[in-house]
Amino acid sequence: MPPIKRTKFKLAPEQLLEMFYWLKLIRAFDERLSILVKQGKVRSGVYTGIGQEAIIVGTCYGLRREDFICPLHRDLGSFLMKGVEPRVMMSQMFGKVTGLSKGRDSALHSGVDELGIFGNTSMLGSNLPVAAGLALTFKMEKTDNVVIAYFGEGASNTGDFHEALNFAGVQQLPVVFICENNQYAYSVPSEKSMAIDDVADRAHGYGFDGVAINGNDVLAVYQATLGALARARGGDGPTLVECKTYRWHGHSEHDKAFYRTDEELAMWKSRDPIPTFTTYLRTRHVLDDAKQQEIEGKVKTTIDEAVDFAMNAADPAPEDAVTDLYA
Amino acid sequence: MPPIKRTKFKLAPEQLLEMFYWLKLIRAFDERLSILVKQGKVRSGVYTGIGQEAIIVGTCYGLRREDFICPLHRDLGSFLMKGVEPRVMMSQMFGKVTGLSKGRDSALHSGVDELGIFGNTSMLGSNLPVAAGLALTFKMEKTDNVVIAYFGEGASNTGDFHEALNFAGVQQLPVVFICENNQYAYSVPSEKSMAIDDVADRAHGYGFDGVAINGNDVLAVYQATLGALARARGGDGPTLVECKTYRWHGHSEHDKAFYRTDEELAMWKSRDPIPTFTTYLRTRHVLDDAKQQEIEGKVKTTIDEAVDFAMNAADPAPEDAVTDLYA
Amino acid sequence: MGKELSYLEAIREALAEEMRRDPKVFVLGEDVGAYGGAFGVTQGLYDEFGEMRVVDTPISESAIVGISIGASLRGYRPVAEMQFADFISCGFDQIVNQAATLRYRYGGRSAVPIVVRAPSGGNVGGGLYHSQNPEGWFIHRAGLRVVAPSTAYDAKGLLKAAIRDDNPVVYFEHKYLYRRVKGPVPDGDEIVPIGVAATRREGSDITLLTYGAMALPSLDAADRLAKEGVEVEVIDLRTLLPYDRDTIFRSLEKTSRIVIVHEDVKTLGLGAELAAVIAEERFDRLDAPVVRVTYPDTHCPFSHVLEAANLPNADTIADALRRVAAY
Amino acid sequence: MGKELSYLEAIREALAEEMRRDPKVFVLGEDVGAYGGAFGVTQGLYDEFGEMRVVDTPISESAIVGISIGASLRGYRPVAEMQFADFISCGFDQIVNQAATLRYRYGGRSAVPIVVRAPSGGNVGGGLYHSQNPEGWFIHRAGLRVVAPSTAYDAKGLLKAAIRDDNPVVYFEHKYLYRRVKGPVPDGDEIVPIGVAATRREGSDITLLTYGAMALPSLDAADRLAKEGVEVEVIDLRTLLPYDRDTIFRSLEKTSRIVIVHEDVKTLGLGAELAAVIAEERFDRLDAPVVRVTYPDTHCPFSHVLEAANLPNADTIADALRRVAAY
Ligand SMILES: Cc1ncc(C[n+]2csc(CCOP(=O)(O)OP(=O)(O)O)c2C)c(N)n1
Ligand SMILES: Cc1ncc(C[n+]2csc(CCOP(=O)(O)OP(=O)(O)O)c2C)c(N)n1
Ligand SMILES: [Mg+2]
Ligand SMILES: [Mg+2]
Repeated sequence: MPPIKRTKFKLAPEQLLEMFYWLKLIRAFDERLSILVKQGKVRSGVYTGIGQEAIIVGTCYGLRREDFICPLHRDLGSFLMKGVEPRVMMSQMFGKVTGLSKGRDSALHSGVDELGIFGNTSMLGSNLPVAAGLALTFKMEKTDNVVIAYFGEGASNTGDFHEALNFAGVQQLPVVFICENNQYAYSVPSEKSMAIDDVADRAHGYGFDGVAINGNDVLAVYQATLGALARARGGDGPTLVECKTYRWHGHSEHDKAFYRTDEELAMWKSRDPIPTFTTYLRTRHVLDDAKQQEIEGKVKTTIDEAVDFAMNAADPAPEDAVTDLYA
Repeated sequence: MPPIKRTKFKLAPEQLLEMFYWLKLIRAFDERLSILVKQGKVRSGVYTGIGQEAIIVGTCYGLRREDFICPLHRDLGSFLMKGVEPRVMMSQMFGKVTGLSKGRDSALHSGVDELGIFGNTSMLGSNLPVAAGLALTFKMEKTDNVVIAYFGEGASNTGDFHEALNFAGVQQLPVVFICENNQYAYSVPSEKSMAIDDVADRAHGYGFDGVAINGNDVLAVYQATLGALARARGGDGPTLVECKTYRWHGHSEHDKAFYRTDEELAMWKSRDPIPTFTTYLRTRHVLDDAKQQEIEGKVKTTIDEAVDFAMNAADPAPEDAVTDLYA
Repeated sequence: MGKELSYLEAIREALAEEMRRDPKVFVLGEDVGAYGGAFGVTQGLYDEFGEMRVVDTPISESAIVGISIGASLRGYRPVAEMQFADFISCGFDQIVNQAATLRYRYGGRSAVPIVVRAPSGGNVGGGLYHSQNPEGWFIHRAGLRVVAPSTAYDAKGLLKAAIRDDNPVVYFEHKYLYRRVKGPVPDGDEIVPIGVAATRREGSDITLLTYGAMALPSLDAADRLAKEGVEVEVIDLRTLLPYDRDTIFRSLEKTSRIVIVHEDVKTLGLGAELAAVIAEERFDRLDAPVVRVTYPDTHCPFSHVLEAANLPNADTIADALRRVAAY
Repeated sequence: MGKELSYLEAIREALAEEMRRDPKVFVLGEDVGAYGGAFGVTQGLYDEFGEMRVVDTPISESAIVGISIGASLRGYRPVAEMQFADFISCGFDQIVNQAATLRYRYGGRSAVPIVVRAPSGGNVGGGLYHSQNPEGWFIHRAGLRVVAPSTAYDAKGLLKAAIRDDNPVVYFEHKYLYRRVKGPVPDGDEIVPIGVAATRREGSDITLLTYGAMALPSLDAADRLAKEGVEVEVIDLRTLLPYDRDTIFRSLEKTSRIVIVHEDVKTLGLGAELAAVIAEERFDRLDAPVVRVTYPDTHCPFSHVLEAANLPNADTIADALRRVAAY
């Protein structure tokens, strides 16, 4: 595997604080969802990305509105960063008319073309050919927009993964493939679903580079993504960036995750991306108590408001069960 | 890519002559088919492996009856080596009752469980998961039987390829994957369908070794396969052996193959596996004029007899269009 | 026969008993191992039978089916689990082309005794990709058998029959019934034969044909109609391919009226075939139109309001029965 | 309108004209580039439009469809070619789950204007995997449109309509008709609207519903019946989803008798739905059973004897018409 491209970057304090805000907001969004499930208020399957936030923040932070993302089920945060209002996203989880699906589905199953967000089906891996198709149009137009496509290490075992990455390699498409390797696909540890350590190695079978990085370090993710984005925007084709991480919760909120040890979880909790980044900001005097309180306050207000909005929003009308099927 | 395993082997003169016979027989079988198509006598799609015979002979020669093969469309010769009589195989091409399919289909679309031959559908790549399933049973039984699964470089871009090789890697299955890389998938040259030079490289994404070898050298193929077979029989899992080769005819007998140059074809004809091996045998005094004539005579008789048999065999009865569907 | 099991436990018991009876029976799928499956169906099997007979697979539906087919050719009887029936679309080719056609193309010389278990159906808030009823696609494919039990008794008995059947069987188990339905189950070697419907309620005025979860509201509706003086004969088809013509036609002799209820969509749901066959072969026996009560031609929405709007229920079924009774 | 084109040329002309009209239209598939497609349908397009609008793909049906979907979300109108309709099973999930549901799950805010061209049908000696008529699976999926032209005129006009339609359209072009059928074609912007059947022959005694290659023997049979004094109205459905209820019901008003002819198998072929709808909604208009003349419930065998035994033809259709006339 080639060494990680060390792209130089400089982020202004406000930018670092913005990243901090996103980390906090995304964490809070998922944590609230988890509570809402336990309260029986959200009935959707909820697959939190708690513990994995650095990946979303690090990969989405450098994106333009025109760039497209193709998220996976743990990536609701990427919808927010790409411009979906928290109240809309929360409505989506409640199945209300104010959600992206107008109640037809929940979670990631809806997108916004104008914001560059593709909303996938549940079929793992099936977002990747779509990502290639989006990227193909950017190549056709000779723009320097890009597509970021996310997938779990488990999904990297699907046929669609292979067909999509191969096509992207052949066509040198402007797409960055982000593997969120959280060690498990539902209950199955990655060593029982692939005989390799790094999903990044698969990139070489498609003629482009793959790198494995610390997915819990938001700046490392940002840096690796920057390099991959630069390559893609410059017409040099795809990159696979594998972010090693861990999900704190079960596969879904209904999964007790007996298949892993408390020690393993504790070890990974000690690598929580948020405190790490907080310390980084504090030692550099970008963040102080006041700023942190202000940001945490804003996060709380935003989430509270989103939940209120969603809970008070209307259910769809029964008649709409059969509309919006055909254009 | 790791170096080709240099497995030592010694073949007795009779064995070398057997290999020579198979090369000749398989070539003659396909050449006759080609003529029969032009005469309008065979109406099946005919995809000859002319020019690629060293792969089949080199890979099948070391097999036991219990071992399984999962051939691709150019591998009718492997049916013969695994024990299907030429007259039965020829009947298969004519769609006669005496063929493996009893007229239901032609070519590779039928198998013989007792001979360890799997007959695939047309869907490229779809034999590879089946190969993994066969190999899984050998592993379950702790026998040292193996499966050999063939695919073209074009088929290595299918989802089934990926899912099958990944599973074989995870389970360390006794299977040898043979890529017949003849540079083209129908009209599409491999550089337009994959951004890598060697399909063998894909093996590393599945946790096992891949080697690329000269597919027109029957002894090189035999040697590489021996190494892979030994590994598989010893419980050390799969190997991908990529055999570089070239098909002389068009994709099918109806394809004029305008997409390639005369020079390219001439270059590859100069690497014809049969004369190369003939010279080898002659310089080692394994083969002389008399032996060669004897073998060529036997080949001709066998093919003539097979064609006679097939042409005189009965068509299936119309009623059988709907039988044999359910057990 | 004092023992009562839930529908889900009945499936599990069938698996365990068949695995004890026949060492060639094994299960494979995602999370079926130590975890016991997404719904817990395979719980305990891993402990009893070990990892070579309870095989956790990567996320590779096509390979899961293909591997099953390969193993079946060596005399094994694999039971593959799709985590949700919705994902069967990812293994579609292996089922409809590889499994369904093998015996035919082999001229009757082999068979594919696999079972594909597919947890199907809505009314569980699963949304578009966790609620599907894909049975229609498989009923439309010759060479397969399709079953869909509605009671614990049939869940067990039909699964045993499916495992022992020499043909590929797609076994639809309805998620709504898993824990909501309980009842006695067959003992020992007793099976529920494939191809035989069950008359759940006798009646002389209308024949109601249904299967799966719709058996419940259908029986409710029949009870209501009884209070209104209309006796509805409720036939639970249990096997969808081949469906039980004799039982249907025999009932029609009595009633001369047919209502069909299913959760699959209307257009080319099984009801279409039943109605067509009846209109074709028993035209003169019909005193009223054959009425279908089905899911509308749309997808299964997440919002409970929308989902409820789409699902047939005792009210809509009773209405249809009244209309037919009054015709 | 002096120009006559073959069915195949008509398809090609539709592609070329639409590509000239709208720069967002492009084609993709295996061998569609310089080679011009397995059947020559895309010949000339590569020279005129170049490799970015006539995209040769790897052998990756699932990706071909997924890429098309991705491109369509950015306003493109991809026309994907399956080399044979049979291989559509390998791209099944992307069609039935990704494409068919996107608009619904997006709450109507987006659309998937793709066309999947699928060369279908038998009577060409193709055997099990080069002769299939898979339209039934797609008619069974809400969110798709399905068309199947039988004349050069419709081949061109329906393809133009399909390309301009904002919904995913599966376009079945019958291989038997490619060079056997010739005729005038629409000019310029004229299209054949989706959802409208064509009455090929007027008649007052029996309504015959058909589509695709079966239109030919159906018209022959109608001619024969005319000589016997029975006037058959032959309706070519052209669009299978949504089929043209109005035209069907209007004809039924006249004839009170229906015969349905298709090459797809009987069980859950489109005829089932048509028969069911008629029996449900026009029960009292029927003077005879709705009779289906279809492929039997089996696969398409290679042997011409077997294939001929399975295909409906003018004799079997005429027999059915006579039976219905005499009822
Ligand atoms: C094709 C398909 N098969 C199975 C599933 C069921 N499923 C949902 S998530 C999941 C595990 C995914 O693992 P991974 O890709 O590593 O992502 P993670 O959940 O770990 O983030 C499974 C098996 C699915 N959604 N799609
Ligand atoms: C899934 C699938 N897609 C397309 C085809 C049509 N097809 C038959 S052979 C072929 C080319 C195969 O190329 P390769 O795998 O390299 O094998 P080769 O013919 O070169 O030996 C194609 C596209 C097919 N049989 N199956
Ligand atoms: Mg994971
Ligand atoms: Mg090739």
